[in-house]
Amino acid sequence: MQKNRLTWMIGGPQGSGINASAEVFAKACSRAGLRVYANIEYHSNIMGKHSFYRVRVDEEDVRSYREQTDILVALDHETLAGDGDHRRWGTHKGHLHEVSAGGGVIYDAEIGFDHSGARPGIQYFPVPFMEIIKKALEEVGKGEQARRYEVMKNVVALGSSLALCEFPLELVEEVILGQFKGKRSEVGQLNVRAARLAFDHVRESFDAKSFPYRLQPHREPKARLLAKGYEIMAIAKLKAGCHFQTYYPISPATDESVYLERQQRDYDLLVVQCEDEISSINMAVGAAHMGVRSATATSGPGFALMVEGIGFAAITEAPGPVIVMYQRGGPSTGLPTRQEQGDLQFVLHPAQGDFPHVVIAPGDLRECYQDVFSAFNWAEQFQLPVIVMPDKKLAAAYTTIDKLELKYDKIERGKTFTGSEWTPVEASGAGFAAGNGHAGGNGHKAGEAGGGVKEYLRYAFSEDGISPRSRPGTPGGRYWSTSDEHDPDGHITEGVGMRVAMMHKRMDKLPLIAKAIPEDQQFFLHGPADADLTIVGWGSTKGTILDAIKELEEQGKKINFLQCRLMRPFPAEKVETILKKAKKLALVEENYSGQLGALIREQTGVLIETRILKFDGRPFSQDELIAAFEKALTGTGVQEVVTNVG
Amino acid sequence: MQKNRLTWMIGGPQGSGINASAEVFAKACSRAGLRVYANIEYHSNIMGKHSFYRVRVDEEDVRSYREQTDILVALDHETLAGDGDHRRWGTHKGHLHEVSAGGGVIYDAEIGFDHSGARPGIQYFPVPFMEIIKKALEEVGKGEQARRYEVMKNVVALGSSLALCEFPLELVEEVILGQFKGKRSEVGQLNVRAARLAFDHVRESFDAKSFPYRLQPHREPKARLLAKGYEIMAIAKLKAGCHFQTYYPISPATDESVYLERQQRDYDLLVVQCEDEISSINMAVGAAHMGVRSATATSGPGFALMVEGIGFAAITEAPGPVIVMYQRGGPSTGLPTRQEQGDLQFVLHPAQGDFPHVVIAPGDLRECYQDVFSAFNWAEQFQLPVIVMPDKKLAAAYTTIDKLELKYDKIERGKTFTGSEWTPVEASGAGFAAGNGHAGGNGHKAGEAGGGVKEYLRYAFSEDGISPRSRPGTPGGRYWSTSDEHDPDGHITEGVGMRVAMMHKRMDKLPLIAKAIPEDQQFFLHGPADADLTIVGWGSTKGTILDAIKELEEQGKKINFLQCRLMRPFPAEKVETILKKAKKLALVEENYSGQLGALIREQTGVLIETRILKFDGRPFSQDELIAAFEKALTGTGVQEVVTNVG
Amino acid sequence: MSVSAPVKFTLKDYKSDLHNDWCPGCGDFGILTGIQMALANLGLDPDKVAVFSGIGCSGKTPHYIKAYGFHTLHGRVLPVATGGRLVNSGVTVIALGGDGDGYGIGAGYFVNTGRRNLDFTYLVHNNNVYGLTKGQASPTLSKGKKTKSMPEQAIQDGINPIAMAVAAGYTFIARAYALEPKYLAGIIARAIQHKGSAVVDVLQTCPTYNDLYTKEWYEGADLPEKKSRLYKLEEQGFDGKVKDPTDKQEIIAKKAAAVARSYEAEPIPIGVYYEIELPTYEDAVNQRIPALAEKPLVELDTFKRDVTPLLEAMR
Amino acid sequence: MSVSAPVKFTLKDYKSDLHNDWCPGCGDFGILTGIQMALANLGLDPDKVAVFSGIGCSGKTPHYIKAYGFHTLHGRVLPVATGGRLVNSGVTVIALGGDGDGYGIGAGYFVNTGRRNLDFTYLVHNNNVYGLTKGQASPTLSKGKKTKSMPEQAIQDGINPIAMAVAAGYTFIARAYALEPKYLAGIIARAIQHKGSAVVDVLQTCPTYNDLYTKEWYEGADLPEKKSRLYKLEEQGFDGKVKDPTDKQEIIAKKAAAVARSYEAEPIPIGVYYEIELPTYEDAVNQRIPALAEKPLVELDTFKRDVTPLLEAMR
Ligand SMILES: Cc1ncc(C[n+]2csc(CCOP(=O)(O)OP(=O)(O)O)c2C)c(N)n1
Ligand SMILES: Cc1ncc(C[n+]2csc(CCOP(=O)(O)OP(=O)(O)O)c2C)c(N)n1
Ligand code: SF4
Ligand code: SF4
Ligand SMILES: [Mg+2]
Ligand SMILES: [Mg+2]
Repeated sequence: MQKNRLTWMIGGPQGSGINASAEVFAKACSRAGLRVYANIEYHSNIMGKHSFYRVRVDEEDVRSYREQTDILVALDHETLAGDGDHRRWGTHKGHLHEVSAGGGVIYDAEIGFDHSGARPGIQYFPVPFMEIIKKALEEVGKGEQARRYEVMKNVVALGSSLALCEFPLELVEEVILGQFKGKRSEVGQLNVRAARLAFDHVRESFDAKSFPYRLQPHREPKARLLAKGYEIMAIAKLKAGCHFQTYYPISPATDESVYLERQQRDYDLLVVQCEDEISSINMAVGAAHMGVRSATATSGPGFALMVEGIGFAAITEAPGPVIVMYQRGGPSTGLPTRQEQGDLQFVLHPAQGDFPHVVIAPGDLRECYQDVFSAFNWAEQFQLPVIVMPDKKLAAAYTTIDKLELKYDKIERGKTFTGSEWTPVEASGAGFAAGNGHAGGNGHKAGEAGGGVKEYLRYAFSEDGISPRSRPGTPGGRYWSTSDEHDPDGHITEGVGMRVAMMHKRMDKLPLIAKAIPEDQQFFLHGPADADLTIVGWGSTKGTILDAIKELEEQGKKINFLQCRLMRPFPAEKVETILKKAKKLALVEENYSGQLGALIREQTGVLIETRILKFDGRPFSQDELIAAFEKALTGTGVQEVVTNVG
Repeated sequence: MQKNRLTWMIGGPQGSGINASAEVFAKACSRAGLRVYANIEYHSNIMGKHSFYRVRVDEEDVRSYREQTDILVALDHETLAGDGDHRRWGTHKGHLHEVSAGGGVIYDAEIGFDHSGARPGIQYFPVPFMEIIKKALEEVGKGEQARRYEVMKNVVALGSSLALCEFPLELVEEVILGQFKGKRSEVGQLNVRAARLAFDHVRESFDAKSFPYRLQPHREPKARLLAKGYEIMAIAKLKAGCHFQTYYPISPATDESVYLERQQRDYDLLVVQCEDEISSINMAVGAAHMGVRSATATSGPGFALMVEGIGFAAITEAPGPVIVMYQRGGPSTGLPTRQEQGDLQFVLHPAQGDFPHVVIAPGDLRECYQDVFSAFNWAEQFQLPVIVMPDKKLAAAYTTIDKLELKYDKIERGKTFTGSEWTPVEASGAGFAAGNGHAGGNGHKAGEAGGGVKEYLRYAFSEDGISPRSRPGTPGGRYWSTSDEHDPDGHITEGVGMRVAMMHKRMDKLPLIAKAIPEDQQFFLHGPADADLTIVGWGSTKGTILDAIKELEEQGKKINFLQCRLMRPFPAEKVETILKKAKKLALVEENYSGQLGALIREQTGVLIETRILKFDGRPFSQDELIAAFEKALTGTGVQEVVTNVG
Repeated sequence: MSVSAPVKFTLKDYKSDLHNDWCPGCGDFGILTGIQMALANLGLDPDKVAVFSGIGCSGKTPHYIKAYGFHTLHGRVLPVATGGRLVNSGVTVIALGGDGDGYGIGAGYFVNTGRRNLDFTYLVHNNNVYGLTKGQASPTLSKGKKTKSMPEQAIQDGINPIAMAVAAGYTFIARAYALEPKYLAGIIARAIQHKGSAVVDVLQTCPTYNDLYTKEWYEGADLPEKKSRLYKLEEQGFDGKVKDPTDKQEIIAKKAAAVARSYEAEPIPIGVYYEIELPTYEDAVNQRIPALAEKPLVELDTFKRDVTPLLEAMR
Repeated sequence: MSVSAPVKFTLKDYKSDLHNDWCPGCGDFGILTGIQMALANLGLDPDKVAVFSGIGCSGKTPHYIKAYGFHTLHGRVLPVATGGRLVNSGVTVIALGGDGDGYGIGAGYFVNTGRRNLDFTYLVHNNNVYGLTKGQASPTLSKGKKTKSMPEQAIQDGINPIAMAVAAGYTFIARAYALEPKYLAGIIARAIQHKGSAVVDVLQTCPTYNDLYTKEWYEGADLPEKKSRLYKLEEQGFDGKVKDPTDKQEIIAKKAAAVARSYEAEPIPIGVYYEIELPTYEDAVNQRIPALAEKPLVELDTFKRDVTPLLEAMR
């Protein structure tokens, strides 16, 4: 019996609102207890260029896309035929070839596409989109305004599609109505009506009943969340108590900040749109020093402007900020709205000199939630900048998750100076004692304002390697800080002994962090220990890798997956052990040079020769990885994967 | 018989002009046919902080400093006693302890130092500096103006010193007079006179004859150059035909640009002081695209602002710029005037995404000259940014070199479009042919302005991997360029096929470059192939390593030195072979984490466990490396070296 | 850039065949036309013109113009164009970009470029929003305003580009309106012909995201009786040109007048706010490097230099 | 920052014991004293004051002041100070730095910070040179001038900080002279008390590198008969303060007047050029986040948030 799953796609010019229909459909399916993986591909353009939204629905968990589409809805000619007819170097050949055997193509009868002679073996359903909209409008006496309601093509697309796959239209209607509340409910009704008319039209004009691809709601629907990565990132920041977020618009990072901007009133969070990323990072550093939980978000080009500020945060031991760095297609401006994992090496060495920072790359929404939450703890406990590295796929893919939970949910603010504990003078110089008692120090000597017989030194050396931080405004907590090398009191020094001690003070935090972070948050070996092939990867490819492995498992193939998550400090020993135990290794990355591969070799000496790389700005499909893993099981070498669909 | 060598040092507050006397002495010695290695240590401060200048003179080549000073001249108390008396965390303990057994300490009698009870076993020569200056002035009737001539303490220091070591005062006088030409010659005479009076005073007041450390001119003097690295860098740029240099002041890079600024009139070179480094790099990129040989110079903090522009240059295939990146103590503002090799990993991955660039690190002045010269060729031949990485030591150390010569002295400007050669349409799309003939291209079709039946495409794919570049203003050479991914005509594309082709087009330049660069410019194995210990290092430590090896050789120890010079593209195979052949390896770097070690392991898998690291902001002394190599011959592990002098 | 080529090129000679992907009705179309008309009027050879742009919707402009086109980085168009212009004075340089690009992230370059009086032209597409990133407030949107896609109203004051330009030292400062391409073209032509740094702030509509300052708003369609919200300075007899560049008092007066006008909000003055003939950066550079008076730097042969004198000084 | 603490601190309470390493006679000493006097006059608790600086000789100032001291990055002091101020309105924030730091590399932040009217004070040490990098021209050195260590004369025009500040939107704009610490202290005190963004351009001597604008020059020692090259605006009855902040015409007039004065070269006006009381950034932020009206952001408990409503919206 055919499984209860379907892939549906809608394509059209940007600005025509295909997002709306795809997301309505996705939500309806999720509410019906089905699993959804929906992803959009679009240009760095506001209106007119080709974009498409693919919604994969299944009863089992899905974390990636398949290349076959069962129902394709085309709002324009390009969606079917590609752009070779009007671009010198065509960028795609349209989506017809992706339609499953016997699958359906619903297209707007107005776009002048003639399917006689088009690809055989699939079904074509020309639908008069505007006529249907007009009809719906006429019923409320607005017939002549049809053009103003063009965006309703999206509900027509939905209605027509459901007529084929038989998914209950009511569920979709419910979602639509939920989106048009209050005085806009009239519009909602209008949309529902149009969807219904489209549904009826297809039922009447075509033999829809015989359509082979169908989708039913789950027998016992389970309430799930349907979310995008940027939303989860934002919620994680709220959950972590983040007070302050700075940003400068840039795809695909902007959405997180705009989402947070909307929550300012309800959650006492301040979001500032800055003049550029240099300002974003430095405002965030200033805020962190002032004692709040501070964060920012950006992507490659913006991060390139933040590097100076990251070194500044590190040498001044600022308790943050947390930087969410959304990777996109590079280099330079590159492919602003496309996928790539091309920034790892850059983020690992983001500025001059040796300094400590943390870099972690979550692999799915749950990990995004946990890692961003934990990042704020690490930033304050260890007083350094923490970088969380998702990418466009994680930010934008719309997927179902069972409820959002934190495995490690404690808030840790680290050592702080409250006026009671003073730095024991003996300890304030580590080997230098408290210095020789001459000028210097923050001046809080016995009896002075702020009291206490000892003094507070912001950069004092201490047993556990961390100096308590003081919040400006705290009586007696006064200190200096500088981006130059400094003494325990924060004044500039160029002395060799103090320099070496301060370098150790800062760099020795890395081993401390490695100890503090739970192992399962550093890396994870998914699947059987004794697999024939061990896939090594990171970040958003996780879902695709697991989906591919699952399918191959069903074919009896034994593959496991080493997911690297904590990139700095890197768990070298443990990863090395796993790699050396593996029968065969294959690296999976969405970049040109295999940047994780380089890190792994640098840290463990292990060279992974079999590499499955993709750098065309699109994520791997499940199919691509299945094929690549099969090859990898037998052969060795580099496999460059290039998208064949979309 | 005692060798003809001497180490002389002068210390005093910044701004007191110790540079003058040290450099006069160095020049006199160089002219006398002796070899000189002179280095200064100073604070990021304009006046008052402790600085010292050490001049090492020898008949044989010297490329580093020794820790023992034979004659120490102190213009202030701190030079002798350190700053522990007025700083809470003292930064140094003065230089007395560095004086060789029986060596001499000349100090200004006015500084209130009492040497009775000071370190025994060395000789003290209190000299009334101001009295001597006064005397010289009185002879020309300016006795009362003494205070205005305080800076003459420097010649007094010289005169007094020569009285001890017996180096002919005439040679020094000649240099002084050479510096005061024309109407300033009177001042010159005054200085010469003061030096002479100081000389006589010491001869009369002390038993100078018995002073054990002496220096004679070379029997047959050989004319050599005495230069600093920044001067050589600047001259190399002139020699390479550089048209345009941008800069923003930053130590230790500023000197190069100021030197070039002085040459503008004579050499038709335009130097622009920009508002910041973002402007410096982008002006330089714009200029390179416009067809000139373009360059800039900076150090870590400035480079942190240039990374965005470097990615831009790379994706637009700009024929430059050449960036001379002078390393200094990091992180962040760090130790602005001190030594470090801490920026290698940053410069290797300077921006988002994968893109090609060249990184080379010269080890001495000759290599600075060659590498900067070659850099302009590579930039134009391969159309990418080239980074040359010296450091503060190379920039500022004042050393003798036999004449400056280029082994590879050909100017190569790479493929250019002159209006005659058109991109064969067939080749303009690599697999995409010329596209499908639709809109696009630079519009120069048959018969159109610029003529020719074919067209010019700036980013055409070609057999040898390089597209001819066109200089804006060239008839028919019109093109577009963008920091986004693009088609052969320079218009934006997001198509997967073209994206992949363009990534290869850019990245495939790296192997081409590796082929083009002579092997001896990529790396060099100094010394016997069958050594018991192979030192691995890079950059300015070269001279110190060779000096240390030389001394150990004399003790019969067999050590060779693998100097890595080309960092990207890295000659992995050949270096790996050498490393694997080596009996024992030891890494030498002036940074905390062993950044070359990381690169080597990433590229070859070889982990160098024995590491000799220094990161206190001072270069290695020859003594430190001798001791470290002796340890390395027997033991394994990390040796952290901390400066004991200065 | 003073030019005197015979007019032998027509509008179409400046139009690239590339499919344009701006939104229907975008003010950028007007600016594109304005540039092309100006180039045609001046009869500049497309092969002798280089157009530099920043990143944004506006940044795509060079791709639609037949000329050397450099689509650079966000906020960095001025340094890149400056470098290009400095080394090749034989090419007419036009820089352009969005208001976010030029007055926000690029503000530091806007200011410091004004100090040079380099002979080039800078056009700012002022649409009050960050178009390409979907409609956030740009630096020209004033406090309290809220366009379509903003969750909250602007919390910072808008910038005054004209006053900024005066303070920065631009020697030709004008404002025009994107949907009046003819007038715009005239201003752009004057800007190109002006010897020195010319900046033109072009009021641009963004039908997609800017629902405050729309075509209708500029036309005053909402007013009791429809009346344009723009007026031309020259029509009110305002003359921003300094007659005697050596007269400090006149300069101060003209600058103060320009600044005063720049704060008029409704109606908004368009036209030339300030203009003065002063020695250019090129003039100063040529004094420093006499050879540049003959040819552009890019054409000087710098490959036969004799550095021995410099080496001799090291002996 | 309006303050009303009883004066209970004396000058020495603001002096750190750190050995000062500025050159003898540096104007920075005067500025340091001016700041300390102002703090003492206002009786601000050193533990409630945070001084932020850029990089340069001037950047070392916070180390010599007993207060929370942040010696940040070159050209980035305004963003860092802004972040600090925004999250902790309980602390008085003073930002300062060199003229290169603030008007050159930091120009973009100088401009964009002016748009916010954040309640803080910014002092610029204007010595016409890059001191710490050994005397290159700073953005305030005008064209044709050449100080000691410059190989060639300045080839770009100097910036006009006052006019820039007006255009950028600062609400308190003044100029003072480093070697008149008492007067300077008075201006700084007013700047700190001003509710909104205050900027003070402090003319500073650099005896080591600036041989043009020396103490003697400012005192006019070289003039036929010695006469200061500075005059106080108020002494000429100039009043830069806007009486009615709702009166657009008055604002425009006062701004134009300030700009006009800012171009006077000899004698140079010092004192307050422009002043206006307007709602601050903090006011706007408090409307957005009512809780901030009670306490500073840093004191709000943000750790008990219930995000379920947001999750529910995802069902
Ligand atoms: C360093 C950097 N930060 C952010 C971006 C993202 N970005 C692209 S265009 C743009 C702003 C566009 O606004 P504007 O400059 O006004 O141009 P418009 O689109 O309105 O014409 C931004 C922020 C970028 N490309 N580079
Ligand atoms: C990004 C960066 N570029 C350059 C420098 C080097 N630098 C240090 S101070 C300074 C300029 C100092 O001039 P100014 O800001 O006027 O301060 P002053 O020393 O005159 O007080 C420069 C360029 C730096 N620290 N960081
Ligand atoms: S978003 Fe606005 S500026 Fe951008 S193309 Fe569309 S209309 Fe024009
Ligand atoms: S160089 Fe100038 S600014 Fe710097 S400390 Fe010395 S006198 Fe002051
Ligand atoms: Mg805009
Ligand atoms: Mg200065």
